[in-house]
Amino acid sequence: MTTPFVHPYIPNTAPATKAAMLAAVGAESIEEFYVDVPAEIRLGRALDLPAPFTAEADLTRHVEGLLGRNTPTTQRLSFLGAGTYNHYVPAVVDEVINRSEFLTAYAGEPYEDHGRFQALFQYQSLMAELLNMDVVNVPTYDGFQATATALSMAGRRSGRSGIVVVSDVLPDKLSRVRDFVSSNLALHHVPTVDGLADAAAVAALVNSAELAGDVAAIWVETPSYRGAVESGIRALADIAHAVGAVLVVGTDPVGYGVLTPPADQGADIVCGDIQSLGLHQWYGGAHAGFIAVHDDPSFIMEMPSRLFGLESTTVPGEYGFGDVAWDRTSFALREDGKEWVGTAAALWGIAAGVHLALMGPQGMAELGETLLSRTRYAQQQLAAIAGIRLTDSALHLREFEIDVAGAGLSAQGIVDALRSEGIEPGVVTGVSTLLVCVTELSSQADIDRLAEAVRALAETTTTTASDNNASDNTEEKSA
Amino acid sequence: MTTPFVHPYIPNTAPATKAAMLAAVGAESIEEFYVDVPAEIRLGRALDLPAPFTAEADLTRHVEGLLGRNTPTTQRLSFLGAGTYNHYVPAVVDEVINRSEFLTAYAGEPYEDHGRFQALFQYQSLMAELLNMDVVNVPTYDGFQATATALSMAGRRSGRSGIVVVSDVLPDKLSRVRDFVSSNLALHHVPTVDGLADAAAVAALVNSAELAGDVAAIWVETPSYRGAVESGIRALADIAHAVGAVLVVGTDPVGYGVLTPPADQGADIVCGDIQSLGLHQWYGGAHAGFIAVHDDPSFIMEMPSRLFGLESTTVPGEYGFGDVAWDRTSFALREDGKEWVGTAAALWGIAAGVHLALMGPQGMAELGETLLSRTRYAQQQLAAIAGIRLTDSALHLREFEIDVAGAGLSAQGIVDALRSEGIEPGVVTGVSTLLVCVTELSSQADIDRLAEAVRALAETTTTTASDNNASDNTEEKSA
Amino acid sequence: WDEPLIFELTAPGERGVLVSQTEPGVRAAVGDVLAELPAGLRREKPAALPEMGQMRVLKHYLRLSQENLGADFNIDIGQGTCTMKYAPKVNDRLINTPNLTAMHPLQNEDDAQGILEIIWRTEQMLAEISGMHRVSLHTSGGSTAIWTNIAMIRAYHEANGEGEQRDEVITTIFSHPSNAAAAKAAGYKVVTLYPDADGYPDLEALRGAVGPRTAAIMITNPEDTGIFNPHVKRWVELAHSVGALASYDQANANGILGITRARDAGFDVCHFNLHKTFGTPHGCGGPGGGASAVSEAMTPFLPGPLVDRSVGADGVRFTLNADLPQSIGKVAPFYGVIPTIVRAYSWMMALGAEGLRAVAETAVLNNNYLLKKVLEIPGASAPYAVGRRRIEQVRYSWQELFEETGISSEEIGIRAADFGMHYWTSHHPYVVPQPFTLEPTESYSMAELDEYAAVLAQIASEARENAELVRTAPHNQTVHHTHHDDLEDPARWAITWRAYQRKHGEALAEGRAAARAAGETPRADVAATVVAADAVAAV
Amino acid sequence: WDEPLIFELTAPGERGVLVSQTEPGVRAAVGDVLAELPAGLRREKPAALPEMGQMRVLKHYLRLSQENLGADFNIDIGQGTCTMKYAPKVNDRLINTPNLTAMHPLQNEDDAQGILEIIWRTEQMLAEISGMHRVSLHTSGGSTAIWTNIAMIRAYHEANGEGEQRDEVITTIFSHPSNAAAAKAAGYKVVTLYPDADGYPDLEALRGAVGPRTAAIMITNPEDTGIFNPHVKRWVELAHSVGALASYDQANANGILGITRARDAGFDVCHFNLHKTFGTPHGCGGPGGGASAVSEAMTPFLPGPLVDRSVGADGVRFTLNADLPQSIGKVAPFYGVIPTIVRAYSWMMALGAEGLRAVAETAVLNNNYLLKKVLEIPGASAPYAVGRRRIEQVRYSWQELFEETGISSEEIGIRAADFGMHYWTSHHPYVVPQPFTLEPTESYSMAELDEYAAVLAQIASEARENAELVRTAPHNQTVHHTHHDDLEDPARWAITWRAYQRKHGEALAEGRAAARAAGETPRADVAATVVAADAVAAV
Repeated sequence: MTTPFVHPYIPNTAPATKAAMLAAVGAESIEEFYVDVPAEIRLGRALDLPAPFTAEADLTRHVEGLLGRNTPTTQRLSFLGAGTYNHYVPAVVDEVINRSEFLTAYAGEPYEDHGRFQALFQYQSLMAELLNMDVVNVPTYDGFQATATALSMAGRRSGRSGIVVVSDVLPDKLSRVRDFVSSNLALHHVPTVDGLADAAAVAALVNSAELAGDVAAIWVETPSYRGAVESGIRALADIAHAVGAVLVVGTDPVGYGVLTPPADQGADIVCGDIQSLGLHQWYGGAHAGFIAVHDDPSFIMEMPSRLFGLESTTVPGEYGFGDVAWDRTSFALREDGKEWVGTAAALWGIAAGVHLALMGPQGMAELGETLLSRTRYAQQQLAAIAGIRLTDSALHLREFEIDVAGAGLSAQGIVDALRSEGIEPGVVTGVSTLLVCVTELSSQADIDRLAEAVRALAETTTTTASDNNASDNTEEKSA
Repeated sequence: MTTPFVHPYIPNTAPATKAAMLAAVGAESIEEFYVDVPAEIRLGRALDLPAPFTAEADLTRHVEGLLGRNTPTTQRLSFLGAGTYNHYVPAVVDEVINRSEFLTAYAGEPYEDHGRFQALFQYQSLMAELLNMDVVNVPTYDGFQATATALSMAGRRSGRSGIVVVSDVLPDKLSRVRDFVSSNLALHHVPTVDGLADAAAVAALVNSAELAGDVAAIWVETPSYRGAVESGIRALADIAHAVGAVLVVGTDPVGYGVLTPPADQGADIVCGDIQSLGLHQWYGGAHAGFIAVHDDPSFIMEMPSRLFGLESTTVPGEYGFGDVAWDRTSFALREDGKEWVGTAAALWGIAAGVHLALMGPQGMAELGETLLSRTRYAQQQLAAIAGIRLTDSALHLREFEIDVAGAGLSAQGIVDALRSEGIEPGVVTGVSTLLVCVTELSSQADIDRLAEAVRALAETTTTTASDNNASDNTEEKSA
Repeated sequence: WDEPLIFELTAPGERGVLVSQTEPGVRAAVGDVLAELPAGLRREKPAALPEMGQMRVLKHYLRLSQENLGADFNIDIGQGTCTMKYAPKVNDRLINTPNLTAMHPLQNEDDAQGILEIIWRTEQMLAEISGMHRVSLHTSGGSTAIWTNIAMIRAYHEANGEGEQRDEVITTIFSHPSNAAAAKAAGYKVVTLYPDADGYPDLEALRGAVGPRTAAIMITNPEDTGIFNPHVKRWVELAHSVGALASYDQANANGILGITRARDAGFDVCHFNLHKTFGTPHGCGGPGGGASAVSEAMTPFLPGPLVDRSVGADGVRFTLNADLPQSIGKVAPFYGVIPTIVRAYSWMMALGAEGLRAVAETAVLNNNYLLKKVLEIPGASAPYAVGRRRIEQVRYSWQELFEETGISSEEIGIRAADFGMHYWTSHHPYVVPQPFTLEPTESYSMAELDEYAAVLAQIASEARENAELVRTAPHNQTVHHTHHDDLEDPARWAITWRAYQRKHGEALAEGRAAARAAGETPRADVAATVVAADAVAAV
Repeated sequence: WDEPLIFELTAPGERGVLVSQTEPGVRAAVGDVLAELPAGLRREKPAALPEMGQMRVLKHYLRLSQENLGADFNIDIGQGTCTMKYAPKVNDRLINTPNLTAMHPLQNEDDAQGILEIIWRTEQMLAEISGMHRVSLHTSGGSTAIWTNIAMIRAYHEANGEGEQRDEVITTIFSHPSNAAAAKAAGYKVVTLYPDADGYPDLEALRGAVGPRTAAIMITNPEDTGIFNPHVKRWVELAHSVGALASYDQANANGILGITRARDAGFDVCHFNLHKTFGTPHGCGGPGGGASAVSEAMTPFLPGPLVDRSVGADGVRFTLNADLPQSIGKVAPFYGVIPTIVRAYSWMMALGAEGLRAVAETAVLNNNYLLKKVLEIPGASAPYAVGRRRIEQVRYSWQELFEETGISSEEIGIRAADFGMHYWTSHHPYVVPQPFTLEPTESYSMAELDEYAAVLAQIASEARENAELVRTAPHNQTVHHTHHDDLEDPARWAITWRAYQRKHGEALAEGRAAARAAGETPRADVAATVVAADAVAAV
């Protein structure tokens, strides 16, 4: 271009300013600043990028056009979960985290960023009330990381390497944990029975010759990958504690308005994701991890994340905030800190704090009850369809798995068929198994609609199947 | 309901609080506060209103469901104008006016609401630069009101009752003005010639026996109802001033990055709407009116709106703000003030100020040029279709009228036919005339698409018509 | 923040936003449109708008926003008669969708069924709340709704051939000033009645005022004093008895929702402020939203078009009806302030009948609770109707304190802002001496009401013990005490920056030079040495 | 504002938001789900969350927001290495659409073509910018992207049977600490090299450190000093010569966009921080967005799934490919921080190649301009590479001023906040004594850079003339000087409000009682007599 490139995001592209600044530093051209970048690695051409939309109106039209090719769950009846959940986000939550002051702040000091410190201290404190534990971290990246770190903490603290995995874990989460701990820890799996931990088998393994004395932690997930709420946490904690190990519970905090927090059942570290507490689905792009422990330095000093604490100031009665035990962190000690700390997910923590403050004890209790009720209702409606059964008999919160083989259907066949009706019925977990998720946003009418659609499909299939003496391959029938 | 009604919007519905407050004031029940409301006018039953959605999630689903029945212009190719225009609104504008501090403030003093006073003073000042005038009001409701008030000001100031209307005025605007001024002023219309004012006829009327000595103002609209830019403002001003009348120019400020402001051509009062300066279309629900005058007390003291002024403070060099000439207003003097002042459209004024600050002189110039170019291009493309002609030869900004009779089409027929293709081609102004609007958001491709669609329709019609020797009734063909 | 005027931030060549450019194909077709402009139409000098990068414009306005005190921040009960209540954030989010912002008012009705239904439903609910027959939402503020009501009354009398005869409108001094002002603007002579000794609207005074020249009575009830006129039905009957109409200003309706209705007292027209009673934000002074509600007899005069609902073979459909031969015509562009209307609809739908009644009851509970708290402050009083309850607000007086200390209500208000509180005296004229009007609405908690009352008590105590502290306020605000005289003198007032530069440019330059000489850094220079003490946000 | 902790605002019975309730039909079908909970699973005591009306929750957090200093408000160049640039508001608005917020990650790919295309396009652009073969956007911060890179390196060596042998990672002291920390967390021994006397990375030191045990070098360039390693290609070659890989921390890439690329210097893996270089907001410390870019040889180890583009009969289609046998597996849920990715995409599309180069060039211009301004302040210096230009930032030192006045860099930072400026010392360890690191990026105007430098000059002058003023800062902030010792003692630290009440409840009660006795109103009481002076927003 012959006209100078001036851009609204780069004020000093204004030609007069640029010239004045060059003159001020005594440089002929920008090129002088790059003398240390040798020619052999200079690009020497313009980057090969698409033509930009420098006018904001044009950019908006372009991006909105792309996003318009999405069809979100507001236009589908969605029963998808498996890690990301469609809970209601109160408007006040979005209002607060979209405030420029919070959205664009970063790493200010406890003085000019008093508000950030207080908001995150409050997040820690509100989560702590929900979980009945005294220590919660500033959020780490996501529940996967939180769990991987929680297990690593158990390993570092004990000097042991054995982790006994007693629940059905979300496969992606397990993948993440496995890679993260691979240098230091070994995972030992104990299969579940009817959806829940097999305490006897766990006890046997923990005390087996193979593992005796080297168990760092027993790892429970509740709700499990399939939504089962673990009822044996106390027993598992006792097994762990008996051998000097700890109990790590990975969980979703959404149910603790009505369910007993793991800490009350003997858990030592509780960890998980807060996406359910005030974050939109964002195509799976809005997660944050929490780690909660008791007020015990042997745990706290193993935590890599920042921990904000309340402190006094020179004014009596005034609250100040700051970092607790800074010397744990990689910011203080580089590789001698615990794992590392970096930009993670603070804003989502503020969101979760606002959400909990809005919900209050009664809101969280009502939410828990609604989730339990709607889950049970959906289980009833689907299991009432001939040939469809639940894959376990445990108590479920929000998610459960159905097996549709008895109805002559495949899981993928159901998904493909219902899609044409605008329904996403769930996540395929096997040839004939489907993971169904309901939240407080799944009304009775929504659930009935799902059940009716599945029933109609099952009946058509059964009819066709009996007509044809056909096999259980239903995919061809589910256009 | 047997459970107490507690609502998030009404904190003191919390039963314990309510009881404590009643006790504090010594009241048995709320009913005691209503002793002055006699039984004869008490409602005595619950209001008959739809069942509410007290849960925010349910409310959201309900309202989003209703709004989902709209199909906005982002999903149509729209050439609709006639008072509300589809200009681009920069994101920063929306960000600023959605700040809680601005959105929820009202009538604070110049101290705690310093920001509001400064933002509106700046709006006045930015508009003043665009218009080259020294005084602009805090926005009134809309351009209709601004014009009605501007004419009333001319009447009050002169003690005369005649208004000479020399342009084509948007019919709705004329309706509003006519009713508003009916107690005090009489409107006299001089038909336009080729879209513009007929200066000779105006001069004749102004000096006629009927009106001589009683003309308060000549009223010009530019761009006119049909988008014509008035080129004779200077001559009209001279005619007005020669008889002691003033020239009132109703306008849209969007073009003054490149067009000469009316004040430079002799206008005394310039007024209009700022919807084009940073406000969305909002189904016609986001308008605000401006009135600009020179720094002449004889005009200023006739303005009913608030006028914010810059003043000194006890700190040298510091800027304070306050109301100029408060005693003009109905707040100060009730019916002895000028018209009235009330809640009008301040937030839209802040929006327009941010918009002008972002655009700067170069942005407004580029916008003006783009509008003139695209308008001319659209005129060319449409007028090139056989049988379609422009209804005048004036310079047009943004809007122009076409007559489609020659192509055997009706205006409504075009609208109905193009609608099935997702195009809103314009506003029907007569049996065969259509008012077409283009903005900077109407790309060349968009205009070409419109022209192609009209051309195809015209050709089909002509073919059919010649086949059938048919009449000019095209509606049946435009399914 | 010590934020300069935006004009002082200009940096030549910077751009805030770039504009969509004309395509080469268009340029080729149309040529140089600027060069071809008719003589005199091409602007000679660019508009002297500031030139700034986008972030700096944003930063400027964000800093200004922090120097402002919205209802979301303070205990906003000090602007009595204005019903500063909670405007729910969910409603702001609901309206900020392309399904509203990108709707053009002249789109085919089929594309607008959602918004038309919301308008219709909102009108229906307001009709039920007022008892009226039909509602128009076209106006964008309360005062213009009042205007619309008097314009309809004028049209009614004209239609009956009494337009000339009826040239007077009667109002009361504690009705909102816009009733008097709008009647005057509509060409009427205004008769203002004063209350009886007890502060109640004076029925006898009305009896003396009405007559064949009366076009209408236009009154607020409860009045700005918070007192409900127990004889309101008699008032209306008296107006009707002489052929006049009765117009009800329901700006103060918040305390009587579901308790009593305008039509139940016989009114012919009334209005609501959607931005007051119905929980929409006030936007620094608009846009609000007005609702004009009318009896069946007045319906033909409503401004148009009206939204009609019909049930046909294809189901329910909403249409715009502009065929209104007796209509007063347009009162505003199109169909009203859509963002306000949708917010008000959502607010009502979040509450329902039970909720609206809880709004009213809690508002009066809060008001009477606050009344008790304020009366406990020595020097404060609530003139009129002593010992009686009030509805939605109370007009108080600091007259005793003023007599004792010389501190005026206005000075107390400025000092209140030092505590992060907004406080307003009252509408003029000050019939109640040293007035202030508090309206706690239903939105504030008991703890917040206690806090506000405690601030007033603190200031009253300061007035006695350290009057100078109050008199020299503000002490903790963005800006210091302003010199208001500047703004009453045409030679000195400056309504725009260009006028200021013209009138005060020399003094401005001198002041800056003096400051610079004194080692200070004037505002228009780099703001570096201005310490944050001068730059705090509003509170 | 003197805003209490949220727990102190509780009012029993108030509600902030109501929850969608179970329908009667559901209740009838499922019975009392709570009563039927298995033994021990029903929570006995409600969670001790606060009970508050909605407006009060909102007000609380809005007030807190005003006590925070975002990049949108200050001249945010004091957090060197963190690239605090303008995050355009248009991008925030573009992402806040149901078309993104309401997308579930396991929806059918046909319903997600828009977001998949944006992910793919963003990856492609970053590949071009880095010269790399393929990019993963799965991580949500820079440090975890660094982790992902070392995890891939580990997987690469394991795949080649050298996993056991290669147990060392080499980094430099002026590379970001997360390189050392992530390597350690991945099981490596960390070797840290120091610069040569001139501050340049020491090639000879590297030559002495590499060997058969070396798994990788992990370095930042330009380093946190702002110095670009002119021998970077030699470094990479040296690593490769012993079979090690080279990992490039491009957190500081902002000044070299379009100038030089990671792959051009031979690196095998690199990462970008989308929230630094690519203009997305920092969110009080995340979520950000990491991009891990790899050479073709490293591509099999990328985390999955990958977004692939195919052209079929039906046109272009984007799909998720999880069939990656050598992949390190998941590094995070699903596909990355979507709001960050879409913002970064929009940012790049607003600028294009020419714009990105202007970003880099203007950033270095600003940096060298500021360097000159700072060096004019007596007491400030820029150690190393004296007289040479820097790229994106400079690590400065107040050592001279400290020796003269005893005022430390940390104290200067606290005082800077009094001027509404954020200022950060530097990463530990303080190799440069009394360090501070300024990174002006391309976002700030010349006038703003002047203003920031003037504040530093002012504080340096205060340090000489009135050191006590600086030492006792803050003077104009939301909060006063804090007692940090509380937070290092396990007996006293309080990481949550419940812990604070348990450990300090008695002292808290005593302090309040004392304050009350002294006529003050403690924070947890009605805040009425707390004057606004204690309650100002952050600046």
